[in-house]
Formats: sequence, C-alpha cells, structure tokens
Amino acid sequence: MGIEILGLPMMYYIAMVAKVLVAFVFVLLTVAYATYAERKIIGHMQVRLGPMRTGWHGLLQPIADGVKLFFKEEIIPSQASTFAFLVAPLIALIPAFITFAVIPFGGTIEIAGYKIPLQIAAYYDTTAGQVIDVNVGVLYILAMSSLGVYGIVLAGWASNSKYSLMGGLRASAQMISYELAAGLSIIAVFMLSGTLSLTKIVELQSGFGGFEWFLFKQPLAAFMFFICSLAEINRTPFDLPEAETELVSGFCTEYSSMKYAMFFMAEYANMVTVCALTVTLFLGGWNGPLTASMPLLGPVYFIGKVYFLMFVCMWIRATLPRYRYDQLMHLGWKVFIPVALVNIVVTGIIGYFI
Amino acid sequence: MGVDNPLGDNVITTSLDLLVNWSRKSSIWPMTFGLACCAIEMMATGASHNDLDRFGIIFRASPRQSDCIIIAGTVTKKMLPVIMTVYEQMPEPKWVIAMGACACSGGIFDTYSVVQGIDEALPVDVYIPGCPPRPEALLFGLLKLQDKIMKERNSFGSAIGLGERYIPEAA
Amino acid sequence: MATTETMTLNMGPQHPSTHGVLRLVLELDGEVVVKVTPHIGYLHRGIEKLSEHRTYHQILPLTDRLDYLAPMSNNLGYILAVEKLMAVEVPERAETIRIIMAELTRLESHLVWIACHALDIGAMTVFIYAFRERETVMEIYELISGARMTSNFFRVGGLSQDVPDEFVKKVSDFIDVMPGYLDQYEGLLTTNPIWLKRTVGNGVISAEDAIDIGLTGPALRGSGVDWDLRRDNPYSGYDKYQFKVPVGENCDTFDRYKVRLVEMREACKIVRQGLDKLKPGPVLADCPQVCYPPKESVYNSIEGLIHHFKIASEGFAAPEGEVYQGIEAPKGELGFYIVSDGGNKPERLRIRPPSFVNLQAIEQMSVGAMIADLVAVIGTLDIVLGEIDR
Amino acid sequence: MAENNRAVLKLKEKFAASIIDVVEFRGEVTVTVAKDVIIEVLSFLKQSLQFNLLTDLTAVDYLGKKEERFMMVYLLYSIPNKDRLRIKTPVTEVECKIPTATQVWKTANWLEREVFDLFGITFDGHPDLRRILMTDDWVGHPLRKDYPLQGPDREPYKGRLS
Repeated sequence: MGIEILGLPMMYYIAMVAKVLVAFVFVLLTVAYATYAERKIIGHMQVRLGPMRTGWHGLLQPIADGVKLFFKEEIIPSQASTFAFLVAPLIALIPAFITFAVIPFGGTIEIAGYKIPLQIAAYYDTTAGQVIDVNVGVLYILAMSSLGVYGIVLAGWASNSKYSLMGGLRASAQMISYELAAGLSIIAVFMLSGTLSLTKIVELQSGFGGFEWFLFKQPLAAFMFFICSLAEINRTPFDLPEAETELVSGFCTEYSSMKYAMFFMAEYANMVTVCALTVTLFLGGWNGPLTASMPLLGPVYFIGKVYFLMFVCMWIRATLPRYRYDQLMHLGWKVFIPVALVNIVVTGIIGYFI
Repeated sequence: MGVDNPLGDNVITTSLDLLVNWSRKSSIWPMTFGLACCAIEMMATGASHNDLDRFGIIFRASPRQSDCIIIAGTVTKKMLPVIMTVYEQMPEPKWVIAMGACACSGGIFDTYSVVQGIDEALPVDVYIPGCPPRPEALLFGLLKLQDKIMKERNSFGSAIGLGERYIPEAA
Repeated sequence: MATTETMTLNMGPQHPSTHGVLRLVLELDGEVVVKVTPHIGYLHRGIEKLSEHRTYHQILPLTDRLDYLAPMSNNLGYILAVEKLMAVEVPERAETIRIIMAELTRLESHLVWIACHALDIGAMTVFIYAFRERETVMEIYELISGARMTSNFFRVGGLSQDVPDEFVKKVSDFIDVMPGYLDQYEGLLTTNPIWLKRTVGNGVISAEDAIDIGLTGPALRGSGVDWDLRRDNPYSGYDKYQFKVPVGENCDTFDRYKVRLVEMREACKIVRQGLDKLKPGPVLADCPQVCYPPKESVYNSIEGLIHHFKIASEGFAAPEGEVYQGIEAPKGELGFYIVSDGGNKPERLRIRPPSFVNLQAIEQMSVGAMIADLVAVIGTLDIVLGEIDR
Repeated sequence: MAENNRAVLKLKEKFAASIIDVVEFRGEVTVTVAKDVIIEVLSFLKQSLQFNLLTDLTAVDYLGKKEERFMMVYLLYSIPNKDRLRIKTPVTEVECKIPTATQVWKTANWLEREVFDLFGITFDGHPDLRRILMTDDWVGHPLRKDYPLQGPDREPYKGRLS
C-alpha cells in the first residue's frame, strides 16, 4: 500500500502529523482565548462586562491584541545583554508548548485502519497490542517546566533593570521550591500506580464511573499539586515575579511587542499544561462515560475538565490577595514539603499492609 | 503631500493598513499613570460602572507594553522630566491623551510650579476638557482616539520599516 | 569571604502602587528594606501661594483639589475657618447637610482607600466593588452640586443652594445598602488567611511614636489613641450626634483596616441621624456683608444685583487676626490656618495636610520589612499626593 | 480670657522676660515669644503641660508690614486636655534662621524642611535640611511675598483681569 517508510505506510505518517498539528493548533487557540476568557470571567465576577467591542462580545480581542503587538516597535534597552534578552522569551515559550507532547488527551482512535493514540508522543504497537508512550512522561514534564524558569531568570537578568532582576530572582526561588513540593506531592500517586507513564495512569483511573480517580485516593496530594503548580506558573496568589503593585511588571518590565507577547503566551500555555497534567494525574484524564464505544468523546471530556480547572485558576485570581515573598517560601518549604513527605510515608505504610 | 509612502496607495496596502489600524484601535493599552484628581476619574472609568475593558483597553504598568499615555492631572515642572522619560520609553506607535484642564492648559493653577499644558512637551492627540472630566468624557476621548487611529495611513509600511505613518489632511 | 552590598531601587514617581506621584528611593538588602527616602513635591501646584492672590470665596474651588478623594471635607474645613474668622452663624439646615455630606465624603474616601489598599496587596476584585459604591456617592455629589468630584458646594455662611427633593431618598437608599456592601468586602478580606498574613503585624507603630511623629486620624486611632476631633473638639454641630470612635490595639495595618471599616459603618449611622434631623429652613446665613443675596433679588432688584456684584468681584474684608480650624478629615486632622491683615484676601493661608504629616511615618513603619510590606504600608497610610504637595 | 489660660499663666511664670505678646482672637490663644527661648518654651509645653502633638509648624511672611519679616508659627495640641495653643516667634530677614524643633517632635522634620523650601528660613541643627517640594536646583523661595505667583521667568498676564 503506497510508499512505506521504516516499514510503515505513508498514510500512517500523515495521520500522525495531522494529529500533532490539530493538537498544537488547538492548544495555541486555547492559549489565545484563555486571555480572552480570563478577561471575560474576571470581568463578570467584578460586575463588569469584559471585552465587548472587538467582534461579537469581543471575540476577536486576542487576535487584535496579537496583531497589535506584532506590529509594535521592538525595544532592546541599550544596557541589556542583547543575545540573552532576545533568547529569553523563546526559552520561556518553547518548553511551555512542548510539554503537551506526553499528555494523553484521548483514547485510541482508528483512522484508515491504523490505530492512533490521542497523545502526541505515542504510537500503537500492533505486535504488543497496546499504546507505547514515553514511559517517564511525568519526569519529562517536570524537566520541561523547570526549563521554562531559565527563560524568566534570563529575562530578568538580561534586561539590566532592577525591577526585572528582582522579578527573575523571585521567580527562580519560587519555582525551585515549588517544583520540589509539586514533585514530592505526586510521588504518592506513582506509589499507587507503579508507573510514570501517563497513559497507564489514565488507564488506572478508568473504572467505577470516576471513583477510581486519584483525586479520591490522594486528595491531599491533588490539592497540594494544584496549589504548587499555581505557584510554579506564577498565578495569583503566587504571582510575585510580576507583582504589578510591587515590581511594575517584574521580569518582563523591559519587554515590548512580540517578545512580551511570548511571555504572555508562555504564562497561559503553562496554565493549560498544569491544568492538563492535574486532570491526567488526578481527575481521570480523558475518561468518562461512553468513551469505550465512542473514543472521540475522550478529548471532549478531557477538554471539559481542563477548562474547568482553568476556570478555577481564574476564579482564584479574582478572589485572593497576593502572598509575600517570605510567606510563600515558608508555605513551600515548611508546609507543603513536610506534608508531602508525610503523605508519601502514609501511602507507603497503607500500601504495604493492603 | 510630500509624505514618504513607498508602498503607495493600493488595495493591498490599504487593507493591510486597515488591519493594523483595527488591531491598534481595538487594543489601546494605556499606562497606569495617574498624576492628580483626574487619575481617580480614570480609575473610576476603568471600574465596573464604565468598564474600559469593553473597548479592549487594559492598563499596563510598564511603559514598554503600553500604547498610550493618559496625562491625568496637573503636570508640574518637577514632574515634567519624568513624564518625558516615560514617554520616550514607550514603543512606537504611541499616543498621548491630555485629560483634564490642567493637562490641557494648566487649568486653574497658573502658578510658578505648574507646566501650562502638557503640549509644551509632548505631541498631544486628544484633549479632554473638564476638571476633572467625567468618565464618559474620557470614554469619548478614547473613542476619538480610536477614530484618529483608523484614519492613519501607511501603518503597515511604517511597521515594517518603510516610510512614515501619517494622517491624511481632512478634505 | 563574600561581601554583600545593598541595592538602591527607585520606586516612582511613576509606579502603580505609589498612589500618584510619590517617589521612594529604597535601599534594599535582598527583599528587605534598609532605608526609605521619600521624595515628594511632584504635584506641588502652589495652592498656598495662589490663595494669597484670591478672595476668600475664590479660594474655595482650590480646596476641592487638595485631597481630591474628599473634596467636601476640604471645603468644610476651609469654610469653617473662614466662618470662624468672620464670626458667621450658620443655619441649622446647612449644618446638617454639611455633616451628611462630610460623612458621605468620609465613606467615599475610605472606599477609595480600601480599593487601593486591597489592590496593592493583590485583591483586585475589592477594588472594582469599592468603586462601584463610590459611583453612588458621586451621583449624590452630582445631584446637589452638579460636579462629580470638585463639588465647590459649601459657601461662607451656609451652602450654595438647597438640596433637591430626591436628595433624602437617594442618600437614605445608599446608606441602607452600604453596610451590606461593607460585609461583602469583609467577606473577601477580613477572614482571608492571606490578607491576615499580609496585614497583621505589618507596619507597627506604637502610640507614643505615632503622636511624636504627628499621625492623626485613623492611622493614630489604629495605634490605640482614642482621639477624634469630631467628638473631642466638636465643630459644625457634631456634638448633637451619637457615634462610636473605633480604636485599634495592635498598632498594625490590620487594626487600621478594622478602624476604617468601623468608621465607615459609623459614618452611615451619622448620615442616618442627619437625615432624621433635616428640617426645612434657610441654608444661607442672613449676613449680607459676607453672603451672596438670594438669586431672586439679584434678578429682580438693582440693590440685589449690586450686592451680588460687590461680593463676587471684591469679596468681603475680614477682620485682622488669625484663626486655625482643624477638622477630622477622612485621613486625619485637616487644618486651615488663616492670617488676615484686614483685606479681602488672606495674608497667608496655611493648609495642614494630614497625609503630609502621616507620610513621615513611612520610614519608621517599613524599615526592616519587605518590599511587599512597604506597599501595604503606603496603602494603610492612605496618602493623597494632592494634599501632600498642595 | 487669654491671660487666665492655664498654659499662659505657667508660661508667664517661667518665661516672663521672653514673652512678647499674648492675644486671644475667636477663642484661640496666641503667645508670641522671643526667638532665643523658643525651644525651651516648646519643650516646657510638651513636658510639663502635655502639649504632646505638634499639629503644624509654618511661617508667615510680613514683607513691608512688620519690622521682623517672618513669623514662625507652632500650632500645638494637647491630646489629654483637648486644648490648642499657638506659639509664634519673629524671625528677621537678616538673621534668617531659628533652632530646629526636631528634637522636641519628630513631626517637625518635614514641616521645617517645607518652611526652609518655601520661605528660606534655615533651621539650626536640623538633621536633613533639603528642599522638599521644589526641585533641588530651584532658585528662590516661592512663598515669600516678593516671589511672583507665576514664577520669576514668566511675563505676568497683562490681558483682561477677571
């Protein structure tokens, strides 16, 4: 059947590429419209309307913002380290997007006789009869999200502005501590699942109409992971690196036009990643009623859950004040990390006896 | 008219100009920059009753990310250098709104320390009279600025480094 | 051995949390503030100098622009000082309306305070909510004076005009719903653990220090000094009203926050009492050498016209002497010190701005704290640059 | 009357020679004292008579109206007694300085800087005597009567007056 590459037909590759493109474009749109959604949702929570004039109910707002920023003058401060200044937004943006590669957003669907798992970095092994994905998917995500911090630190340092520098310093301290707390809190999940592969973790949560979700087995871990992730991606109440009333715009004070837009996108892409990861680890991933008979429902459930969590993020932003730097560190090191460790021990003890 | 416009006026450039102008008009980001009484009315305009966000207007704290500076209040001789610095830090294209009598002309403060109108130093696009102007007046001023942006020509060309942005003379 | 050095950070005059054009030069050891040097004067408009060239009536619009969050309080302070100088008796209805408006102004000023204070600490929804309620006060302002902020409503000897009929209903409706809105803010803030973490124990200043540095108003009461000019040196008939004066205990930002919130509730009660006391009557004193004649006689008689022209063009001559009148403005003691040489313009008009003196405490309250605390301290001092720089 | 005011009696007892004038106008008592004892008077009032709050400190320029051009004004308040008192002291243009009150009240710091800035009166012993409202390189002292309202470098408005 047609041209074969490495023993697989061309059609297979086309399907794979199509999957990647669809997923990527969808994430990109989600990121763009997350800004719009945030303005709308917070607006309505604050008895305002949010964007109304740009398109129907302001639907074209993200596009207008994007085009405007694209055509704006690029400013590179004369005292900045040019190369680092230019490369920093990319370092922040790229890891934010490539983390999606390992997140399963659906089951396996069949196109033209080929079984395609709905996960970018995965393929269906016909001989073994199962989906093969990156078997250390979580490690990959943790690694990539730690890379993102370099972009912010670099931005803070390269701008040669004191506000940016402080923003960068805050970001690095915050991310390192919360990376640890987030990592420790999900270890309990792996102790239950026995695998680091996200596909397997989702499979484990498929039974009993949702009661197998790790949210119910590990409520503490789920809560801590979500909070720590918020801190890691600088969302309120942990938005210290760009605390507007303290540091003007924090690490991106000196950034204008498209480079600023990249930071903006990275922030929202990170939010989508974190929500997707939380859904995968604790909320049963793409599982839901009738996914077995209709595999295309998987992505729908998945997106629904992710959007719900994103709504929660925005809700938190509209409600809570901001932490202080030392209180944030205190929370991370003296509360979350010990609690996560205790959680691991308790999980281990219970797991040993059952 | 002697305006440098290498791309000329044809269907493609005018529609590209239109796109760029539309995007600029739809997302004017003013700077959080309050000087005096008018700043409070500016905040009131941003709050729920009037809600600037409807027009895609959100306040940015850093001059690097803003398109427009609203001079809301009395400009003193001590403050003027600061305003000039901030204005210079803003990326092109940028617009200036003089909000209130003090920013337009010095207002009732005809004294030793007050600059008699910000137009002594910055190119003002929209003047909003009033002491302080009502939020509706500020909204109207911003809508006028949007009209003005829509009339600009060669916005696309100037963005890619060809020629200058200009506003055609009123016929 | 590694050496450390402090970093100098310039905060303002263009900075989102400096409430206008305050400039602070900070010396930082990491995030910890080692030294604060405030620089003010970026809004110095020369109001005191300008006043020496204006007649007593013409100064009134200038006072609106001092503390632009509480224009009626400024008007009241100035008018009371001039009335003291001229020894004018004010009709009861005018006094009552003045008190109603002064308390509504207190509400408005505190609303903007809670909005900015919460925004500084990161709670942006409270900002929008508080501005929503402020809008109602602005409507009342507009109803009686025609202007939203710069009211210019009081006159020497009374008011510029009587209030319209719907005034009572509008004010009454507002103070009926206001306590509910205050509960809303409290629901968002008072029991919020993050808010508590940020405000309790922040910006502590003891009562002795507070008096020594000259703090007045809620900032002083937050430090446990039970002193309120409305009660202790009553002016404009405040002695006929019952109200509590809230006092803090722990001298920190949270106590000042609580004090201001209680003050807002008390202001609602004072307004209610004022509305109950409001009886028909004249609103301008019968004092022809100082007050404008009624519009009727200006339009219909030549004497009235000449009288109006005389007062509008050359004002009135004040007796030689000097007076000081302090009032409890929302931010502290607002004083007007008028020195008259017998002419129609003051020889010297000194404004004692509460924010100016209160701002001095910033150094004492924030050294050793973090930048985020400093921002909270600026918020809790409730400064207005228009009044500081004048 | 003013002579019977408790504070005035005490002051007369202690600083009889230095009190220049005691006036009561509209119920407010003003005591004018000589410049050389001003700090003693203020500390005495603070320590012994409980005038613990320095409400305000300012100056008045009587150019061409009085022999001593400036008058320093201290507005005191006693929180325990709810009582006000105004202390004034003349300052001549030739010897345009006065001891600082910062060691008595910290409040005086900025208030004295303001008087220095706007009137040009120097305060001996002030910890940080810089201009506060005007820029550092400003020439002249704006609140002096001989300083034009619109600044020295501007043509006064010669058009229609009101």
